[in-house]
Amino acid sequence: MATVVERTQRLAESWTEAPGLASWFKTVDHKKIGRRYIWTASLFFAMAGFEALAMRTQLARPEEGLIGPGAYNQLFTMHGTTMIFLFATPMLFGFGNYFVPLMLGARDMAFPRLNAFGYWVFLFAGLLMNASFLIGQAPNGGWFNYVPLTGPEYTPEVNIGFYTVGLLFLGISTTAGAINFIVTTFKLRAPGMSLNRIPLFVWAILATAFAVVFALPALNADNAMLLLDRKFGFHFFDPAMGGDPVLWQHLFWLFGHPDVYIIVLPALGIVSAIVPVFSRRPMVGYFWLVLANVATAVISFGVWVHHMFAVGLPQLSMSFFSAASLVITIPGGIQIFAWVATMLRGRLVLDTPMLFVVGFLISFVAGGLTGVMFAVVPFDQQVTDSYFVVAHFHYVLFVGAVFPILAAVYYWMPKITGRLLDERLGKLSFWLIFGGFNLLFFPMHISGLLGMPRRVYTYLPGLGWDGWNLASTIGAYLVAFGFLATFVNFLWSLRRGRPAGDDPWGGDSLEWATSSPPPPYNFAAIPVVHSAYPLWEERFRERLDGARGSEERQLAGDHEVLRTSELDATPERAIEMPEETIVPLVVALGFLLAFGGLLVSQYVVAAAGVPVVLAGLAAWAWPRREERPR
Amino acid sequence: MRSTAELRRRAAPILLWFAVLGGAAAWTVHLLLGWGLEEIACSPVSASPDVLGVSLTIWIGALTVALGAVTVAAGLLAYRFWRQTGTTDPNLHIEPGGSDPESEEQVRSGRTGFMALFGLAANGLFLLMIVYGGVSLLLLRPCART
Amino acid sequence: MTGDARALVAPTAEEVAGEVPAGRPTGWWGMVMFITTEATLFAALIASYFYLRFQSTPEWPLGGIKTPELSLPLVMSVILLSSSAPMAWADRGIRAGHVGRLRLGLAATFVLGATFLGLQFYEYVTKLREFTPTTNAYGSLFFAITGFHGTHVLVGLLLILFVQVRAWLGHFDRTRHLHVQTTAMYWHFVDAVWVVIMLSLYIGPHL
Amino acid sequence: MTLQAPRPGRRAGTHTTRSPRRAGRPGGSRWGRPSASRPAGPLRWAVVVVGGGLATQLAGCGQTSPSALDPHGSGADRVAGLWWLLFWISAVVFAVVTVLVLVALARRRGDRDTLVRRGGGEALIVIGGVIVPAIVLTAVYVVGLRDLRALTVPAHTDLTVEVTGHDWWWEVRYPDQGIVSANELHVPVGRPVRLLLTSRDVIHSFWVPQLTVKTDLIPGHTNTTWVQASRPGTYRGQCAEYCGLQHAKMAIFVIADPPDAFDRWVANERQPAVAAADPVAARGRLALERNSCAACHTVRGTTAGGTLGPDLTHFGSRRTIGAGALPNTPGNLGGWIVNSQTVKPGNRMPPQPLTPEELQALLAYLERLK
Repeated sequence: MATVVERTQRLAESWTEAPGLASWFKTVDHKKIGRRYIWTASLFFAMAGFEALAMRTQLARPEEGLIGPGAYNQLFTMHGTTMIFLFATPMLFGFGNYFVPLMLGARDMAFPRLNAFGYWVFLFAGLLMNASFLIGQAPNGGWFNYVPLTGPEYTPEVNIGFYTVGLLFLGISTTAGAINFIVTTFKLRAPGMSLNRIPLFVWAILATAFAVVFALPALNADNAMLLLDRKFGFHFFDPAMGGDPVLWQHLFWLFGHPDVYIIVLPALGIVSAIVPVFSRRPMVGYFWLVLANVATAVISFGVWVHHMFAVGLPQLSMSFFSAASLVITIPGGIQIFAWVATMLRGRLVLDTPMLFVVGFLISFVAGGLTGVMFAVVPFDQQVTDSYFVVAHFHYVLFVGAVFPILAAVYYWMPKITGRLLDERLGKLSFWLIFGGFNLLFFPMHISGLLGMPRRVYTYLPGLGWDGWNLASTIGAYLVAFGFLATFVNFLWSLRRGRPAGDDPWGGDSLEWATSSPPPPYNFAAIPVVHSAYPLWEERFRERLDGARGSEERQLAGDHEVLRTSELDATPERAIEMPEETIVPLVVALGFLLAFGGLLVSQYVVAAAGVPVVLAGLAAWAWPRREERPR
Repeated sequence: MRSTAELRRRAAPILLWFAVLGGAAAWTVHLLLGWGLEEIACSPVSASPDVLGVSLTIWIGALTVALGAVTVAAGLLAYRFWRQTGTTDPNLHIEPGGSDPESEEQVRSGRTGFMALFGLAANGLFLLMIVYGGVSLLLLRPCART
Repeated sequence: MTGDARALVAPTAEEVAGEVPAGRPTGWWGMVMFITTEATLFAALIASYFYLRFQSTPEWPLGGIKTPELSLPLVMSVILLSSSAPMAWADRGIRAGHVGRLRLGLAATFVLGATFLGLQFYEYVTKLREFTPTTNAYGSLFFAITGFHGTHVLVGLLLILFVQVRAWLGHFDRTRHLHVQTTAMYWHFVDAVWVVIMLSLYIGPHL
Repeated sequence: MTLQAPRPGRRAGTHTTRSPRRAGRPGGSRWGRPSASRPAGPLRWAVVVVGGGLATQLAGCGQTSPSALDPHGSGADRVAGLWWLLFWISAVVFAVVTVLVLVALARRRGDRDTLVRRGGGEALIVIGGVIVPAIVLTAVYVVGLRDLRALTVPAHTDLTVEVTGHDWWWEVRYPDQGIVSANELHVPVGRPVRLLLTSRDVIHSFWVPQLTVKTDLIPGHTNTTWVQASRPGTYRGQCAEYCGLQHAKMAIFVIADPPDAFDRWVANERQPAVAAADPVAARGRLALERNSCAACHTVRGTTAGGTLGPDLTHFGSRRTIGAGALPNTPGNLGGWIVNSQTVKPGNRMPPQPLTPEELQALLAYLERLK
């Protein structure tokens, strides 16, 4: 029998990837990939943030001449597109990548190579779309990209090509990530983690991943048809040839509304992870939160027409979607009241992560309430496409995604880096962002009610909009300073931050049962759980400590994970995990060739990508010697 | 009798999934058919507000009743499963000290009860939406537009 | 041993070698989710077809294009659907450890699938004389949907070829045949999609 | 570019009827008032903090905003009522949640060694998250449907107007009266007017917040909506669906006239363009007919018959140039004709290389086209 030290050493050798530059391109470690997602998404966030600042500066005064209409239209298009596709989802998938396996007690994602592939595709697609700025022809049709404005007749330039090709390319990454999350959650949970014991953050990621699997194809079909219209003279959206521009809208919003929840649900999952820890008690209504998560994901597919209430559809059709749009607020309310009940019946610890959660709670309620308003058809018809909508969805998306992400930065970064961020700077950052945010977006409700349409590069004075716009611009700069504070705080913490230890917050879930940062194999012994709060159970701790000294909870092979059953997480067998490899990067590069060639109409280049992809996939599927029959 | 019991045992997982997802499926059908039929009946090329000779009001009314019934059935089934398993929510209390290891049966029963309760609540939400759809039929004329 | 104790000792790869492992493998779930998302994509395309059909003029197909004739598509359907049988037979075969059945079944599936593609090519040549994707929205829909499905058949054929090569290299036996299983799942899916296309694009306009 | 108080001359037309409430205030044009006299942003922000709802209401009654909360039409009236219902429901819910959060913050704090082990507390979720919302939402749903039904296009209207969206202006046709105009829509007060909406190019959206809710103009579709103004006045609207480069400068003015004024307007508008009586105007007319103006614009009664741009037959009576981009003054018009791209970059009208004499004559002629 090997000693504990020897076993741990063998595990470390088996899971640690070789140092050096080559390994940097070959990694399949979910933690490294998760970190890359977070970093890359932060970069895109900064870009989209600066785009927003530029727009707010232009709108500070009426008839401002800082930015012309052409540039402004590119800015607001790329701001929305980047925030939604290149920041929010990848950022949350990044946290998911890092923490889902840890929270499940697993050593990696189910498909580590697919995971690496997903990151590379995300990176390439994001760079491809933003490369459009280099030639001054960024997408300019809005993130919703309505035809016929974006069709071959009215925007023949390459701007929209970056949008359609870029999003089709990016869709591969998002779909791959979603499938990976689903299978990981189904099959790699720690023994004992039956459906009713899965951490709420993982539930949120699971519901989100399912939503991606069903929602993204609608966007892909839409973009593929637009691509065919634009490049090859098809007529899907051309009313003169039997097509219909409204078809674009249906498919777009069939994706687009679930996508709102694809962004918000995992972020709400972060809130559900933080609230119990900082209320020092189990969540009141674990069941209700799971219900809310899943119900929201399902109902989100039946509300898309509320983006189209002004299109002139029959009233009865609209009423069905109005009904769903109203009822979907019930799961939202359930979550709010579950968090509040937990806070009321716990003992709060008001550290920075919780401060962001409290700020989130109050502001998110406002966004939810205006959401109810948009479900009511006549009111929606009055204020849709006005600044009231801009206010509403920033109260939902900025508050619903960015506040929880900031909370997660303060809550989880210590696990990732091993060091705590500074509390005072964190609180300063919170107050700047919280105050600045409300100054930025609350006035937009009013300018919208006063008749100001959205997506305008300027406006005339004397319509009652001037003061509200100036207030918004001031708020935007406050928010920017708030982000700067957190960024400085993070950099400072890397060197000077207080060491976090395994469990700085007294956490409840499995990521706190290992060191900070975790070893490459995450857990030496496979944990066994009995509730959704394993670390708060003494029996769990006793056993984990015991298991470290014995061999019984350790897999025989080193580079293995334990596969368990879908519903009750009973152990099935150990499975060997793949080693680091360059293949995912090669396949991603093959796709880059194919999509890049398509974008610039160099079809030889595009065709050259296909054999690269096929060869890469063949190498991917080829079994190692020890995996073949003897 | 043994064969009945055997049948029941085999049907149980399928029935449980119906109890969990029945309402969601019914609502999806209600929404897509209701919307699709109205799009067809009220399209600019349609002569009258009916589909296959049956008026839209009857279509949607019948859909509401039938799919509402499916949802209620799923809810009742969920209630039965829930009663059978009882509430064994492991997340309500944190055990202060160590206890005996759980049996697989305990884990499964807790999970089944959880799913059943989920079905019960979810079917309620979906029923609400289907009923709302029926209510709109009382207030709005088919094919009327703003 | 209590249930919990059983949970503590996880079986190793060596221990389960030689017996069929319990439970669904991760790869199986991966393929199920991939097929789910692909099926949704086809659903979106077919829904677009019906949307444009019912939104535009009562005339369908548009612009005087003839209603698709059915004899060739019916032959194609028979060929493609019958190809699922040897695929299932091959899949069952390798589960019982018969590598020969696997090779033979894959070969038969490949021949049938390739015949289908050949017929579709012939159909395209005939149709393109009458109308093209740029004729009108009907032409766009017809060629985009059938072409997208044809691409899937082609990918399926490449997969079958790949699995065939690996079958000859001895990569599969009674316990190791995940890629045979997932390829079979994909192939059956492609066949099922054809049924929907047949019903909506070919038979639909006759109703 | 000047967007100051209106020139006196603009008010001379018979159709420039101001609402009685505004008549007493000087400089009260709906679209041209300097912003300096209003309090600055931060000050307003303070008002918002005190009471957002109240501030909204005040701003809504401000004299120049096309505010949805200052309704002068039956559709907008309904929706404004709906807004206040939704607003007060929201205010109560927001207050309840905020108070609960504050109570939680004010209560006992813990530290990382604290752990509350007991369960319970789900009643708040069931009541606050399920039962109360279900009741409130049902009520909101039914009220919403009732108001939706009230917005249904009336079966019979006396007047039908076709509004067609173009990049970036509005074509307005009265098919029964034989009137073609642009960017201004005259309606009789108190009578429902049916609007048939479509687009010549991309999707636009018709939105006059004070009159009724918005409806999209979609190529290949004809949407129907209706307006019924309750008071005479000029109501500003603006394209609400992003339509490309100059989406920001695509305004439309709905002018609600008392019945007799409306009839006079119709009678005048049906006439072809006034004859060019004096020599300057005659030269202007020649300039219009001979230069590229005529390729895009129609002036009935002349040989100018282009249909790409707005009909100019009664251009002199319109309030603005370029769909609300500038007030219609000779100075502005001259600048616009010489190079409209500086005012509204990207619009479809190319710079016009006219001699100064031609330009002066053209301005004189156009100003006369009342």
